[in-house]
Amino acid sequence: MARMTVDPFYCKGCGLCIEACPKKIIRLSDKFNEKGYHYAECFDQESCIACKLCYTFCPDVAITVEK
Amino acid sequence: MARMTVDPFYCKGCGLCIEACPKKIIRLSDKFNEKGYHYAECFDQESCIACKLCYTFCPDVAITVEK
Amino acid sequence: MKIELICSGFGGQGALTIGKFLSLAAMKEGKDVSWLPSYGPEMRGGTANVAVVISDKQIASPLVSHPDWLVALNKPSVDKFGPMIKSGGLMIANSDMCPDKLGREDVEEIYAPMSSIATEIGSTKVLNMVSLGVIIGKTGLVKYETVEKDLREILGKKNPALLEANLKAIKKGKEIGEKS
Amino acid sequence: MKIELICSGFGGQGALTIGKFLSLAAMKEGKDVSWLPSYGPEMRGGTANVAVVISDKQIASPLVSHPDWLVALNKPSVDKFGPMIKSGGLMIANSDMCPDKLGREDVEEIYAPMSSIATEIGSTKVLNMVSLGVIIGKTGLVKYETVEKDLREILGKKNPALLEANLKAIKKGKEIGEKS
Amino acid sequence: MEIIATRPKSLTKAQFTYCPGCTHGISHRLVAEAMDELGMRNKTMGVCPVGCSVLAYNFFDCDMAEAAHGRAPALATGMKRARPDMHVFTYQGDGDLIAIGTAEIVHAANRGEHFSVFFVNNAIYGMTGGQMAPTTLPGMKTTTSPYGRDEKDIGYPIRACELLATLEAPYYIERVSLLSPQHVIKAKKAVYKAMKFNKEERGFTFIEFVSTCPTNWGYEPMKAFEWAKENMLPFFKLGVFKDKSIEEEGK
Amino acid sequence: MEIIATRPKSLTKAQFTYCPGCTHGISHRLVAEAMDELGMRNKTMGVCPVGCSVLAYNFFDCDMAEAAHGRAPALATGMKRARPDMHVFTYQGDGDLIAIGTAEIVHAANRGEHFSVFFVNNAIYGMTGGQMAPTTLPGMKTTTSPYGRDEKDIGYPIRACELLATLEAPYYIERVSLLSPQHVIKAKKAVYKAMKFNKEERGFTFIEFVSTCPTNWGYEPMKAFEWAKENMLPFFKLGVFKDKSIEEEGK
Amino acid sequence: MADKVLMKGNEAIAEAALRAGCRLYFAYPITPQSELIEYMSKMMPKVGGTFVQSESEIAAINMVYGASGCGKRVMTSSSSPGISLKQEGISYISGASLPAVVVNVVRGGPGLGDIQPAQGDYYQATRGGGHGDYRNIVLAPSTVQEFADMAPLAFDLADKYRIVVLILSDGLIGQMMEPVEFQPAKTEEEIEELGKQHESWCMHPNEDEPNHHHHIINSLELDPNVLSDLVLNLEKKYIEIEKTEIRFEKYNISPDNEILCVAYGTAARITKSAIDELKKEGKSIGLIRPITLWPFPSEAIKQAINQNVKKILTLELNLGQMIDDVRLAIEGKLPVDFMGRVGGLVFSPEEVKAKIEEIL
Amino acid sequence: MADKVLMKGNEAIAEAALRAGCRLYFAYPITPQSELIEYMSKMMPKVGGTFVQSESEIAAINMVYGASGCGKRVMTSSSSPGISLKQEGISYISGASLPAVVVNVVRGGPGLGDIQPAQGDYYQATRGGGHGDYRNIVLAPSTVQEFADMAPLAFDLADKYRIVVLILSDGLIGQMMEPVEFQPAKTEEEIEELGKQHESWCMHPNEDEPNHHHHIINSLELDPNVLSDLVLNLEKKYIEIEKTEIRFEKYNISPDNEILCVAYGTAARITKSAIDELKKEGKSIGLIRPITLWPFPSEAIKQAINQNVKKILTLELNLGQMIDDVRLAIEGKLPVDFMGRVGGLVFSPEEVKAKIEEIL
Ligand SMILES: Cc1ncc(C[n+]2csc(CCOP(=O)(O)OP(=O)(O)O)c2C)c(N)n1
Ligand SMILES: Cc1ncc(C[n+]2csc(CCOP(=O)(O)OP(=O)(O)O)c2C)c(N)n1
Ligand code: SF4
Ligand code: SF4
Ligand code: SF4
Ligand code: SF4
Ligand code: SF4
Ligand code: SF4
Ligand SMILES: [Mg+2]
Ligand SMILES: [Mg+2]
Repeated sequence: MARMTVDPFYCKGCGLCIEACPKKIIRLSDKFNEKGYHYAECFDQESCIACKLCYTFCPDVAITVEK
Repeated sequence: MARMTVDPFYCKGCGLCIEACPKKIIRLSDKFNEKGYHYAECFDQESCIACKLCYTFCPDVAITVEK
Repeated sequence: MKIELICSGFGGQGALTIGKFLSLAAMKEGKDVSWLPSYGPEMRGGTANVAVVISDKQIASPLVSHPDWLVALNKPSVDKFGPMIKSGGLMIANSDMCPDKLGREDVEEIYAPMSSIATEIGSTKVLNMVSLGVIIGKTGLVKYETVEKDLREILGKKNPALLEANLKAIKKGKEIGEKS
Repeated sequence: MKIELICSGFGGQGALTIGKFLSLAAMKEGKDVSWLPSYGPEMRGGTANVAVVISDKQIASPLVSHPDWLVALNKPSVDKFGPMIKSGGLMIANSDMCPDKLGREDVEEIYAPMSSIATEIGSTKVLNMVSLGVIIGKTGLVKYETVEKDLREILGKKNPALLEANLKAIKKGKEIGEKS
Repeated sequence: MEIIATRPKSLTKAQFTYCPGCTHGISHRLVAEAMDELGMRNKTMGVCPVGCSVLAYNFFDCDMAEAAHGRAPALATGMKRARPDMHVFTYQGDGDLIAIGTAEIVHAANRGEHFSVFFVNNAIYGMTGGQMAPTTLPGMKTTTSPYGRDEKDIGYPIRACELLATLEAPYYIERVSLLSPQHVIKAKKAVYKAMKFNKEERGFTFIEFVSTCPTNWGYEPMKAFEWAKENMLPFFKLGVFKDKSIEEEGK
Repeated sequence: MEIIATRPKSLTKAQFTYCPGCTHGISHRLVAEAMDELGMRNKTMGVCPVGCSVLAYNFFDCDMAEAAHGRAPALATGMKRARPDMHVFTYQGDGDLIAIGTAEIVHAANRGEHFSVFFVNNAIYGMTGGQMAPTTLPGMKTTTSPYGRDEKDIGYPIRACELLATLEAPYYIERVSLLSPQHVIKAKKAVYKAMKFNKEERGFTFIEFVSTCPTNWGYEPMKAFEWAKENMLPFFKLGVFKDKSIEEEGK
Repeated sequence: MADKVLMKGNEAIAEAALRAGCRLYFAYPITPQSELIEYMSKMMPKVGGTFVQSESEIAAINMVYGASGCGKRVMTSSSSPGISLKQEGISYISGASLPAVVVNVVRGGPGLGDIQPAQGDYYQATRGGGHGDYRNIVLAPSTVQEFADMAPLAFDLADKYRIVVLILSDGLIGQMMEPVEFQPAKTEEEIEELGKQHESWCMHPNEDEPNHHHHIINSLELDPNVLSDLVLNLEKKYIEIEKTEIRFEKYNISPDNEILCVAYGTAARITKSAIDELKKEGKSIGLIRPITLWPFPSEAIKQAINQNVKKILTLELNLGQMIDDVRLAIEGKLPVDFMGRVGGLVFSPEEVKAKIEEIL
Repeated sequence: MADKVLMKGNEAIAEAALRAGCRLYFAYPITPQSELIEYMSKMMPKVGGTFVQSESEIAAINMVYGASGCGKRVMTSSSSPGISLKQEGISYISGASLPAVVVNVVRGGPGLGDIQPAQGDYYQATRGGGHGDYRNIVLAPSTVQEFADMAPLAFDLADKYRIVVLILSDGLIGQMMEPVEFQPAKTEEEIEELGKQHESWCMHPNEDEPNHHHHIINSLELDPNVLSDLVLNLEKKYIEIEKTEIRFEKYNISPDNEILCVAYGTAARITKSAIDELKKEGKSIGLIRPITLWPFPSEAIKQAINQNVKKILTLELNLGQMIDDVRLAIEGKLPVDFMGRVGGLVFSPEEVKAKIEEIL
């Protein structure tokens, strides 16, 4: 079991994690964060394989991956 | 026939021409020039082969070679 | 006559451009104008604003601490500059992004759904032009025709589609302004 | 007591060193001293000179425009500084390289064949020390012993041969000075 | 469940001030991770450049100095010489490092100063609004090369790694890129290596990151990566240009 | 009888102010001869460095400008850009060119500026009295490396030709020496070639002269040559580092 | 074209320089000056001129040095830290008696500071931040129009006196847009002609004997006696400039002025607003606005002091620099008060008004 | 060792700096300062310190910036053109409130000028050749002894105020030998201790939470309100220094002075000679010799003016720079005369005497 979480405080909605994820389980939320960005979220934690590629590519170090 | 002459005005008596000359026909004069240097002179014009090596090596461009 | 105004919004919303077209038109109509932007890294992501002064005499200071009018394209702009508006002044705000009223009794407030109107027209980019229209309609500071002429000169050949969208937006705004 | 002197010669003749050992000895003997060299590219090939002031009071200006004494190791030095010597002053010149007399009636001139003496001693390098000796012998400005001590400290271990040559040269000069 | 990836301790809690999708953030993280992994944070001093990363002192949670434009290697020299017991790195952009700071980087490298340089090559002056950099590609339009960089008039981009590799002293020089997660994984290894050599006092280490500037290039972040792969990588070849550890360790 | 060798017209009548046996004089003559032979004197502007050759404007009989220390390539850039119809060269020492002036030479070369650089590498700061230069050899004693240059502390000498040859734009880069009449004959060809390319507007040309400084090295001129042959030539290898004419002319 | 256009100060000075015959421009980007370099990069190729983005500010000023030695109208620009880097070069250009125009769009300092408008470089500009005895003519614009007008003026002065003319602007004037009217552009023939005025000394194509010349551009002279003469010649030039080139504006100067303000550039504009307000309230405040900061309008300030004037108020966007020159001008005749802002802050007309009321 | 040694000024300041605990020195050669760097290159390794011959003056001042950020006593030196190149760095160090010592052995300018002694860098030194509002403490020695004594003083002041202290010497004081007595050398422990005073702000090894700190050395602050506070804090420091750190020498000051001379450094020495001569002739001339050029001893000059003093004579080896400060000090109370030499020339005592006699 694995879990990927995005801290909306850091996320700028650049979408790089979405591109990086091999499982394609990340999307931008409908919601805004304080800075007005649609932040990323994992919509299918079950499928996460904890490959950390999202974390690796995230320029705002907004992602935490657990396993 | 060839001729090598040194202009004492320019010569600083460094002796490079003496080293350069394959015929070994250059020496420093006993006389001083205005700056107090013993300037170079050719003591055997007859033997000069106009190879220009003295001119080539003279750092003060004091030498004229004629042929 | 001397009007000092501030146009403010997110970087990218085109607040500076509102000021530019106002100044340009006013200049063409014989006024002295000054246009002073906030600049530098604060623009990146943050709010961008411009201070515009329009006067029929020579303008000494281009700084505007207490605007006669405020054009606010987003909430932070209302928060930041709303309290500074001169008593008897005017605020024109984008109701789509400014949920709360300023609530000053001494200031007239005009709210227009600029984002919605722009989306309707088909280009979110032109939301700033709506506010420009509101100013024209409400205050008559500059003539619509002058602005249209400037826009035609600048955009006419390069981007006729954008030109039309811009003009539509201004007209829409003007209507709102005239009615307020 | 305040003596201002200039030591001058070709670069390499050691005019600056004369001044240095004089100053050093005078300092050891409780005087205030200043040693101000000419410096920079002019030294390359050209003449080098140093202005030395020795006084029993604090020295204000280290500049010497009109020396009490001149030590001239070559002709250009005589030409340049000879006319500047104060009336009643003294010139000590290297007769080997200063063919013409200064010819001032108000200045005492001592000529010593410094180059020859140095060659005799076996090191052309010590010609400057001859002049140092002449000063000591003639004027008693500093004591021979003080200079010897300094020289021993500086050269003693590093170069005993040079030390001996130096001392010989000074003594030789001293004799000449005492006789003049 | 255990956290297997999260913000390194060597980063502060501050939000980066970079544009969305800007690679400065990635290279920051790599440097911070290396500090964490090598346990160096408490003995490390970093130097920020003048450039978009000018505020990096707010992001790296170690002691930091802000240099004058281009002079980071000189500051780092002073710092390392003053505190040989600490580890030093500079973080510099392409304008900073190979335009105004050319002399400083060449000579710090040539002296073999014992610090690491992290060089973010985004082919443009990001902070000042997209002017031409010494690494701007031929034909590339910027605000000061509005007709495209004319290599006949102002020359070709400078390749810093190749240039510095002509010097004797540098210990380790590698060019990596940040243009895909796979590239980042490789880059991470290089950064770690550089900081490890740094910790071990082996000498001067230099990592160039082929990066992007979506904002001033005028591309969305992903498009910027594609553009960089197509245009920058052919000119700025990835690879190790110097690695003295290979001889030293005989591998 | 006919004069077959005498002072070139492109030299003034002034005596050089260099020390006896100093190679600055030889390189001056080579540049002047090239100007004579190519008939360039009336359309040439030279730039002097700060260094022993600071007074070269008194020696070259063409228009001359005196640069700030290290900035000759920047001056030359301004001059050539202002007067594209004229030919420009700089004449620089090692301290001038590859210490304080590192950024200027790298960038002028990188832009491929259309001028020639004559670089006198004597491994020392001559004018200021023999301090260490960026080209001072390991172990060599100077007034600021009194215990010998410690390459572990301050690095190895910089090889300017190799460094500049990593750039795309330079047209012709060669290192020659002035350590014997034979070397000088070779050097003359290189100088001529550089000035010819200059006249033909081919691009940036760069000649390094491995030279001597008898005064500050503390050797007699001939001994200085021997020392240089033994010590400098192994480190500063003579040769052509770049010559685009070969491709261009298909030879 | 005598039509007014709406333009940023940075762009207006660039356009005006081109019209004044500037065909060589070398610079390095820096905020808040970058629009100037960007404008030049766009327009220089169109007028057949040369723009080189140099590797640094140092390279830029030395490129200027080289180009100016060829007698051409040449310019560079930067903002505060970049201008500091140019000091050695400016000293050289001054020592070599070359004409050049340098624009400083001042920002907040010291150090990296910030990028907001400031006047903290007054000392550097007027006292020579470089080494040795030299002076630059310093022009301080207070509107975009004036900024633009200073380009032809600066080039003319530079050419006339073979001197560096520094235009000391700031981030506010550089970044703001105002209507501006340009002088007609010089034709290529006129520009050619301008170059010819320098033919007696500048580097240019040569002839064979007997007309062969050998022009030397330099600031070195190892003989102190000769160098002294050269510097004394510079001094003569400076004295001449002090006699003839002082420029200033009088604003609301009248016999009933109670306070005399002295301010330049942006600070002066804001002061004018305050003076206008106070006038409405019946208070008479005069302003001398130096347009040339060097030579400084000392005489004008002295003359503006009348019996009613109780105080002088110097207003600057710094800790107080021009105040030295004001004090020197009035020689202790009156107390000199100061109002300043630093760090890129700009005082508002209201604040100035309050200050004046306080000291009235 | 309290014995006197005979030493060149350049070497004496180097030795004194080492004794004062300077263990880091970065510089680039230039005449007439090179003996300083040569002495350091020889002695630094012996005391376990660091000397790096930097690639340029710019690199040197930025190495100083880095080392000073670590709280260490660090120095650089140069001569005029090299000091111009350091202006940006000095502005940064000042903006970052770091201690540092900079020595300028002034030569003739402007430009490349010559290498003879001069005082043409007074403006640059006292007004800040760099950008923005900042001040450096400026010390001007007039003997080799004083030059040496200024090293410990400079480091102490730099540490105390976290400020750049500039020692403004010249080629004459740098090149001449005079007897000099050194203060005892600080021990390694004392030097260590000195560093500790800066631990609250400087970069140094760190700890883990909760005591983890994060020291930042910088001069950047993008928010003008915050930057303004920083600059106003600098100003407070400057005001404090103006109150407490003024240093000057009174020479022959007495109630019957007819002329009051003001001169510093080399010019002051020569003036003293002239005053001594005139004293013999029964003429009473006083001299105020500023030792700190900034802060400037204005009050001392004012106080030295008595009823007999008819004129002030400012003597400088330049076109007249300190004269501004003299004029500012006396606020128009007396005419201020000037005697100067430029280009590396130095007036002789006889010439000064003649000048004084002329204006008496
Ligand atoms: C002396 C000086 N010159 C110029 C500047 C302006 N400036 C600030 S950042 C910068 C360039 C930044 O580009 P780069 O180094 O590539 O970093 P990036 O922003 O792209 O990461 C410039 C020119 C300055 N601050 N100081
Ligand atoms: C800005 C500046 N820094 C330093 C100097 C002093 N300086 C004059 S020449 C020189 C070095 C000369 O060495 P090099 O370039 O090798 O020429 P060489 O004399 O050996 O021919 C130096 C450091 C200077 N004039 N200006
Ligand atoms: S860890 Fe891998 S699988 Fe999980 S969300 Fe991130 S990229 Fe996708
Ligand atoms: S990569 Fe990071 S910043 Fe970008 S959208 Fe994903 S979580 Fe947010
Ligand atoms: S080489 Fe030239 S300078 Fe040297 S001795 Fe011969 S002629 Fe004279
Ligand atoms: S030309 Fe040749 S042979 Fe004749 S003197 Fe010169 S070197 Fe000797
Ligand atoms: S401007 Fe470019 S480099 Fe700077 S933060 Fe934005 S994307 Fe990154
Ligand atoms: S010092 Fe050296 S380089 Fe300079 S002229 Fe003398 S020998 Fe030549
Ligand atoms: Mg960049
Ligand atoms: Mg050299």
